[in-house]
Amino acid sequence: MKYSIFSLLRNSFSGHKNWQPAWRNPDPKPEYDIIIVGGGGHGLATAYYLAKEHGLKNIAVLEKSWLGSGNIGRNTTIIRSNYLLPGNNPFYELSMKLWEGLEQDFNFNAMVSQRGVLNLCHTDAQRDAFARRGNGMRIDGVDAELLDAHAVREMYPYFDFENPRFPIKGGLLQRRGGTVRHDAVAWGFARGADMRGVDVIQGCEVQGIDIENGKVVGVQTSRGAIKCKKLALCAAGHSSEVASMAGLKLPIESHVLQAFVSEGLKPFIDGVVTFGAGHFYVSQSDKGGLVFGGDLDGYNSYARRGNLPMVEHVVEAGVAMIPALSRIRTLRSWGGVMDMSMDGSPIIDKTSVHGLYLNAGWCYGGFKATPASGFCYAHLIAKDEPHEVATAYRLDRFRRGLVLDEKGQGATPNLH
Amino acid sequence: MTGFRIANGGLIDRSTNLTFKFDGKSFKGHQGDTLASALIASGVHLMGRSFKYHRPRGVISAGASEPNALVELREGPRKEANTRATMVELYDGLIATSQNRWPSLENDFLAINSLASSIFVAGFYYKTFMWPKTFWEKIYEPLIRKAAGLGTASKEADPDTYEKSYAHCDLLVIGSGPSGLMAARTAARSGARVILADEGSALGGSLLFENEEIDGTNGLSFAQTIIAELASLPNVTLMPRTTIFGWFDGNIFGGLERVNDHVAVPPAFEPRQRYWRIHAKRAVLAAGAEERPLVFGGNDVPGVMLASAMRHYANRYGAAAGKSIAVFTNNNSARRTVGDMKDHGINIAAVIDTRKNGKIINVKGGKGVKSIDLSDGSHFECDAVAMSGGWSPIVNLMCHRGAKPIWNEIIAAFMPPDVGPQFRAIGSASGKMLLSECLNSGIVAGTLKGKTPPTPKCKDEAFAIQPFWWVKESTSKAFIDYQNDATAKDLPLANREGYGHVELAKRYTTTGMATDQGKLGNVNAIAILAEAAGKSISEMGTTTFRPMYTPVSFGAFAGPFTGHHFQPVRKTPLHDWAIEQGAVFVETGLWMRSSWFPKAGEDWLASASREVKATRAGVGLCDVSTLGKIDIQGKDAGAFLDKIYCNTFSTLAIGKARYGLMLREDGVVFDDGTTSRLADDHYLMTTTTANAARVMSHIEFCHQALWPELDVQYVSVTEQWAQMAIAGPKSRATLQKLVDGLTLNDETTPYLAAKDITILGGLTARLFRISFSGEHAYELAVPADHGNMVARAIMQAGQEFEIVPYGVEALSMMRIEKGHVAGGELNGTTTAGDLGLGKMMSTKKDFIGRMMATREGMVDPARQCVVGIRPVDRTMKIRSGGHLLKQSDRPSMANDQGYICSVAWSPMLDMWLGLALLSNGRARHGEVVKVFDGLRGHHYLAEICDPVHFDPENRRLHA
Amino acid sequence: MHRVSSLQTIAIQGRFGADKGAPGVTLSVVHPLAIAMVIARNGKSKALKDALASLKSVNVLWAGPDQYYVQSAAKSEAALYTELKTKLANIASVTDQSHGRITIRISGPKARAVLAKGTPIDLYTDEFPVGKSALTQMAHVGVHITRTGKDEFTLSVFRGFSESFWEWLTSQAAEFGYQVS
Amino acid sequence: MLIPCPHCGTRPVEEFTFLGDATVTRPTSLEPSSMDAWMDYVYLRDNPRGDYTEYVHHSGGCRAWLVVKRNTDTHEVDSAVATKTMKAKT
Repeated sequence: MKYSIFSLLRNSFSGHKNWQPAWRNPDPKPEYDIIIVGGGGHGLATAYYLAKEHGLKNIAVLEKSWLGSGNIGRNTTIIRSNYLLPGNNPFYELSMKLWEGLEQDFNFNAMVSQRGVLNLCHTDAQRDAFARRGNGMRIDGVDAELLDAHAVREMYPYFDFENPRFPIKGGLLQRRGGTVRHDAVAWGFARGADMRGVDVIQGCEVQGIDIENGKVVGVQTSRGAIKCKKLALCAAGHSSEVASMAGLKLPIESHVLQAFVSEGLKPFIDGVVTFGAGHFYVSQSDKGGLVFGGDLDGYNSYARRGNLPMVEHVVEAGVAMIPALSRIRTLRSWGGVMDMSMDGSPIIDKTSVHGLYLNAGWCYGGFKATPASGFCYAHLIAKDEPHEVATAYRLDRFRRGLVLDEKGQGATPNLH
Repeated sequence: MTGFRIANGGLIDRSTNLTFKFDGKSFKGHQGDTLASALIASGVHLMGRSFKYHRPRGVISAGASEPNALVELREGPRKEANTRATMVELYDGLIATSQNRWPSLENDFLAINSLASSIFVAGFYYKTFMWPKTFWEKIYEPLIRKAAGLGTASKEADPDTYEKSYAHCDLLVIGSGPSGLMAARTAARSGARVILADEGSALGGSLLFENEEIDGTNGLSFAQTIIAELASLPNVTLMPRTTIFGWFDGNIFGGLERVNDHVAVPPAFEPRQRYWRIHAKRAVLAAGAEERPLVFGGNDVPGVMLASAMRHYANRYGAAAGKSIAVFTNNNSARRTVGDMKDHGINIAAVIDTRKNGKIINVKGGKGVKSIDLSDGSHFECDAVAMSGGWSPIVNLMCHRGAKPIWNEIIAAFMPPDVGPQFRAIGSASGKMLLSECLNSGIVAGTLKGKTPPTPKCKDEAFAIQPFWWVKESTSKAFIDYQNDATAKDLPLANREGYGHVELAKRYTTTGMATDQGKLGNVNAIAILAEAAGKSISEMGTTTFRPMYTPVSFGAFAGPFTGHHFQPVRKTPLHDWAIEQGAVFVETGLWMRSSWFPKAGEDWLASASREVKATRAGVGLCDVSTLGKIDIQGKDAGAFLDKIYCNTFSTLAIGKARYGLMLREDGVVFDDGTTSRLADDHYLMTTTTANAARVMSHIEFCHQALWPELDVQYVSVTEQWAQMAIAGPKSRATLQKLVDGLTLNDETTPYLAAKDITILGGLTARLFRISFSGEHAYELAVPADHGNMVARAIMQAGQEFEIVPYGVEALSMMRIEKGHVAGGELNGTTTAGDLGLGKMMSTKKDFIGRMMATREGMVDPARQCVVGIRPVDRTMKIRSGGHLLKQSDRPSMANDQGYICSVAWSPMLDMWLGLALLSNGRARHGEVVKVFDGLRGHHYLAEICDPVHFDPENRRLHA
Repeated sequence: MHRVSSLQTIAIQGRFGADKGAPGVTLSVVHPLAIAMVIARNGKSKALKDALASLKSVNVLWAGPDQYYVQSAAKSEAALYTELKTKLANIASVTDQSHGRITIRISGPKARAVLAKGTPIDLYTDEFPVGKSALTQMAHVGVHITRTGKDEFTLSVFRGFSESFWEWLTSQAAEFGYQVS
Repeated sequence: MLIPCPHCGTRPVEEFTFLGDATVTRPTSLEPSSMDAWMDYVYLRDNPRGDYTEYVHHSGGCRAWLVVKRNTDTHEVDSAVATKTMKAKT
């Protein structure tokens, strides 16, 4: 059933008793052409684009828990394409373009809301880095504006310009950046994939990968063995665990990242803003909660929860940026497990095992990448060669010394 | 009873009269009231509007779980949105305003949403608002955002202060009801360090309002006796008004103490709130149990409230919820409400027990209860309804580290999980429904050593419940999540549409996502969802409990670290001197550095240019104290430095300095600086200002984890020394006037000399002949307490050469003129080769980063390396961040050749120039490239050149 | 030569904060003070401990594994440094830190309550007895803390942070009332 | 999270900085053929869920580097030993 105001009206007359499930709840078949491990945003997007762009049908997405229970369900919903390095820029811009038409494409309102992403700078060096980044965007026609302190004040007069430790000198604004209702992205892709024949299977945990003669032949799951011709790993946060079933060791550590939401408020802040003198960024959801976050807790973790020091660290920065936050209350914190790669950039590549593909290492930037990640991963799986905008995300870049290190931190995952 | 104020009893002080305002109207209350109780006593039930339908709502609870009675408390910069009226202690002059309504609480225009509620079902917005595409941002979303949200936050800075503090104890008791008091007393009497925390304004928990008899006395005086004893013990800390909001790793608890929320303005020197990190060897959860609403039509009409809340208001605050009350229950705890109300002379219109005589189908009344319709067709007039759907142990804290609660059929509630001996639940928080069990469990938990003392005698009231989840016959809306307007019908709908997992249903219907985080509604939601899905409640399970148990202000978490105190300020030993010289300071990490020293009428550029010219013509003095300085000693100090630096230091002569470059293990440049050898076993390393702390950690790691066998000791001496660069052709003559018994010349003090000297008649100092400016220059270090004095002396000595102080702007101009790399180039992605320092990498030894630096991508000739850049039009200003293109290429990332890292106005060459990273740049000196600066609408041609723009032969250095 | 403390114009004597009778704490800057960091050479932990035990008229404070601050209010920094260099030759590395650190004494009935606002260390007497030193963080600044009496502690921080740290410390003491002496 | 520093006693996580896997060993060979070992050392990690051995710096305390055994799922800390002591023993 196509979703629209008309279907909604029609159903309201029948007391909403006739809505069909948004997706089927199929049992796994004994064999698929392609199995995707991980029913999160990237996995579902991959299935969707495999079906839609490449006409492939015999596909299963296996999710060990409930649909979207990974990082697609626990992020801070920001989308942007304001990257620094040549290897990243075109990829994230493709993602942004996909976001811009996504809802009509998969017939699900994910509330893609382009209210702008503003990164504040507090030193000349930061402004220089923003200039480099902004020009790297503009050179490819991506929107970017460098604001001075006056222009920032026009947008957000209640930020601390009077008594700050690190004065706001300006900011880099991408007006097309914004937020998306994160759960709805998973649901929209799931529905879109399901409608195109993909089996989205929840509660099906992959427990082993069957390899014969260096080639993937299937998986062992909590719901039995399933054969496949191609196996696509897409389990960010847990990529190392899943890859180890195929004997692979990855340049990845798992770290916990906390995020927070405040009590609901009437409009307080319009766009997304990141503080440049501490770890803090904030936006406001359509429902009214201030959604905010900061840095990793710093230690390797698979626990989806954090500790108080990072809460303080983030909130101190928040109040430094916006003193009026002080009397607003933090409602809830949560934690997600991040695939922190050794250079802070993702991996979309084939592996040394024939038929085994890897999509991993998204650090805490995976949400905004969701459509492009699915699009490029689908391309790789279908054609066995990387999509042109994802050529920098090869696994051999570490060995070859071609790392993609946006922050210049080196092989220390918790600093990216 | 006058109005709704019961004549006597309770814990309010009727001799006080407090005046307060709600929505502009004046009311009176007493000391000891909450805002909610004072309004109820004034006959006011309508206190808020719901989120989606803007339905009129009244208070439903008497505590922190309140979803409806949220107000904007106070005004101006102290305004707090979404404040629970049930938790606000009344003070004279209190001002509260209802929220999420327009134009008024009585007449809310958006109540029109209720009419469209047949469309506004769970998840409706996912199905619409998609066409036309552009309408979402322009029309739909702005309307939705305006209508959504609850209270309005102030945008002014908070005038109050906040504090943070740590606390330590043997036993933390969370909750001060019967079980908590017993646990605290038992542990305290055995000498343990005890903290007793309670969210309420007074200690005592349910004993503050329930009629109990313990040890032959009433429950309240029993509690007061224990509290008095605890207060007298030095090993006990009582913390009323303190919410324990989270349980974290290491048995650390987060607490929020509302130090001064019960007064209009905090007294001078006192914080509004204090955030606690409590390190508890053991803790007990004695938070009690939360009464559940029943789910029936109109269960949100103002005047419908929890049965226990109703007696809480009557017994503790002397506030009657109505004059004629109906009681609706599925368990026998509500019997207490019946008895207590009768005792207060309040009429009981009907008692409806789902186990006996049916159900309430609908509550009639808009802004207040008028009557109820029962399932047997009968009809009763009443002005309030007390409901009790059972009791849920408050398990939240015990689930904050991932454990899930366990469904118990007997009490029809989720029980706390076993999380080990460090943290146990007691009393009704552990599902104990008899008072004697609660007292006993407290005593057992409080017995940290020795024999368990006897349990006080008390009268128990038997508890029994028959779960009852939803009056399906109701024709009006039956609410699950009051604030978010999630109704009972939304959950089967979610299940029907595939969102049947409890976590998906939560997200799809928003049940449990309001400010009360499902404290009241979640169990009802789970039960109804389970039924729709054909599962047991146990199979359905709960959503995840997460901090905060109740919301915590940003201010408390930030504590005193706001505004100018966000991070500590680090000042150099020359700070006072710099102020005397008129310095403008700039934040460099935590340091305040002097940036330029303007004379009247000069801007930064004029000032810095003058400083450069004066320095290059005569002499200048610059504060370089912020450079990291690490004292490295030990017999293996040289061998150790050989591991840390890519070049060699073990061969450095005593009394000499050498420029060193260190890499990360991945082969990328980490830091640079000049390191000197002071003795055979003694080196002094300098680092960049930015990396000083990281280099220290790196050294500690390399020694302790990689090469502990090396005999090397290191300590930061950054703060011990005030360090000054004295640069320019007259630097030697200037310094000569200060030094004791040493003639400065190329024999005694050659380029790269490093020596201990004395100055000004015996003051210890270190002299280095090194230069960042490209001039004949020195760095002089003196113990920090003498820094200002020595800087003044140098200024005095240099007066005849027209000495100037110069700041980091001038320093930056001079280093760019000289092509010296700094932060813009040492950006964590460049190799030694990129910086033109590839030859520094020794091939004769192992060092950090050696192997990884040999990878193909790291030595690719096409890599971007440092070049000089200047505009072809010499009058043009250039800026950092412009990208470089071949002249023939169109702008695109694919054609990108590099970018400009650092620029400066060159006072010596009279033009803007810079350093850039350019693909294969060393082979391209002389090439003209296109600079793309689209960000600033600036595109121009620039010439690539050697990075050393000024004095390429380094004549001045050796002059 | 006269040493100028970084708090010379900051830590002004007087009575500040809330007036609730006797001041909750008294603060004073311990200056001038000669301080040397000594760190044992490889395998010399015990030898250093013994050598330090034999030193006269100095305070020896633990400052990390095999590391100590040796302090003297009576000796000049040069005298202390030279003495230690000689006596600890081949046993320890010695570094003058007299100017690098600022030492503040805090005493009074509320000293522990003020410090609890900064350090996660449990300063309960049983856990942190007189004479014990520790390294910790307060207000984002590294602090070396020593208990010098039942209600008396000394705190030392990097010189550059001293003004900022003083501002924090006094603001935290204000609710109890404090005396600067 | 509390870490039992062998020098300072038990301290909370805010005083520590984490570096990651302490089971990797820095190769000694400088031959090109040792590149695999270097890759392993610098980039590849087992990244286990559960018991984990890691380098932790008591950066906000005594500044010793520790080898900490900790569970990455529960965050329970089993032990903390100074790297210097550990290496001296082996």
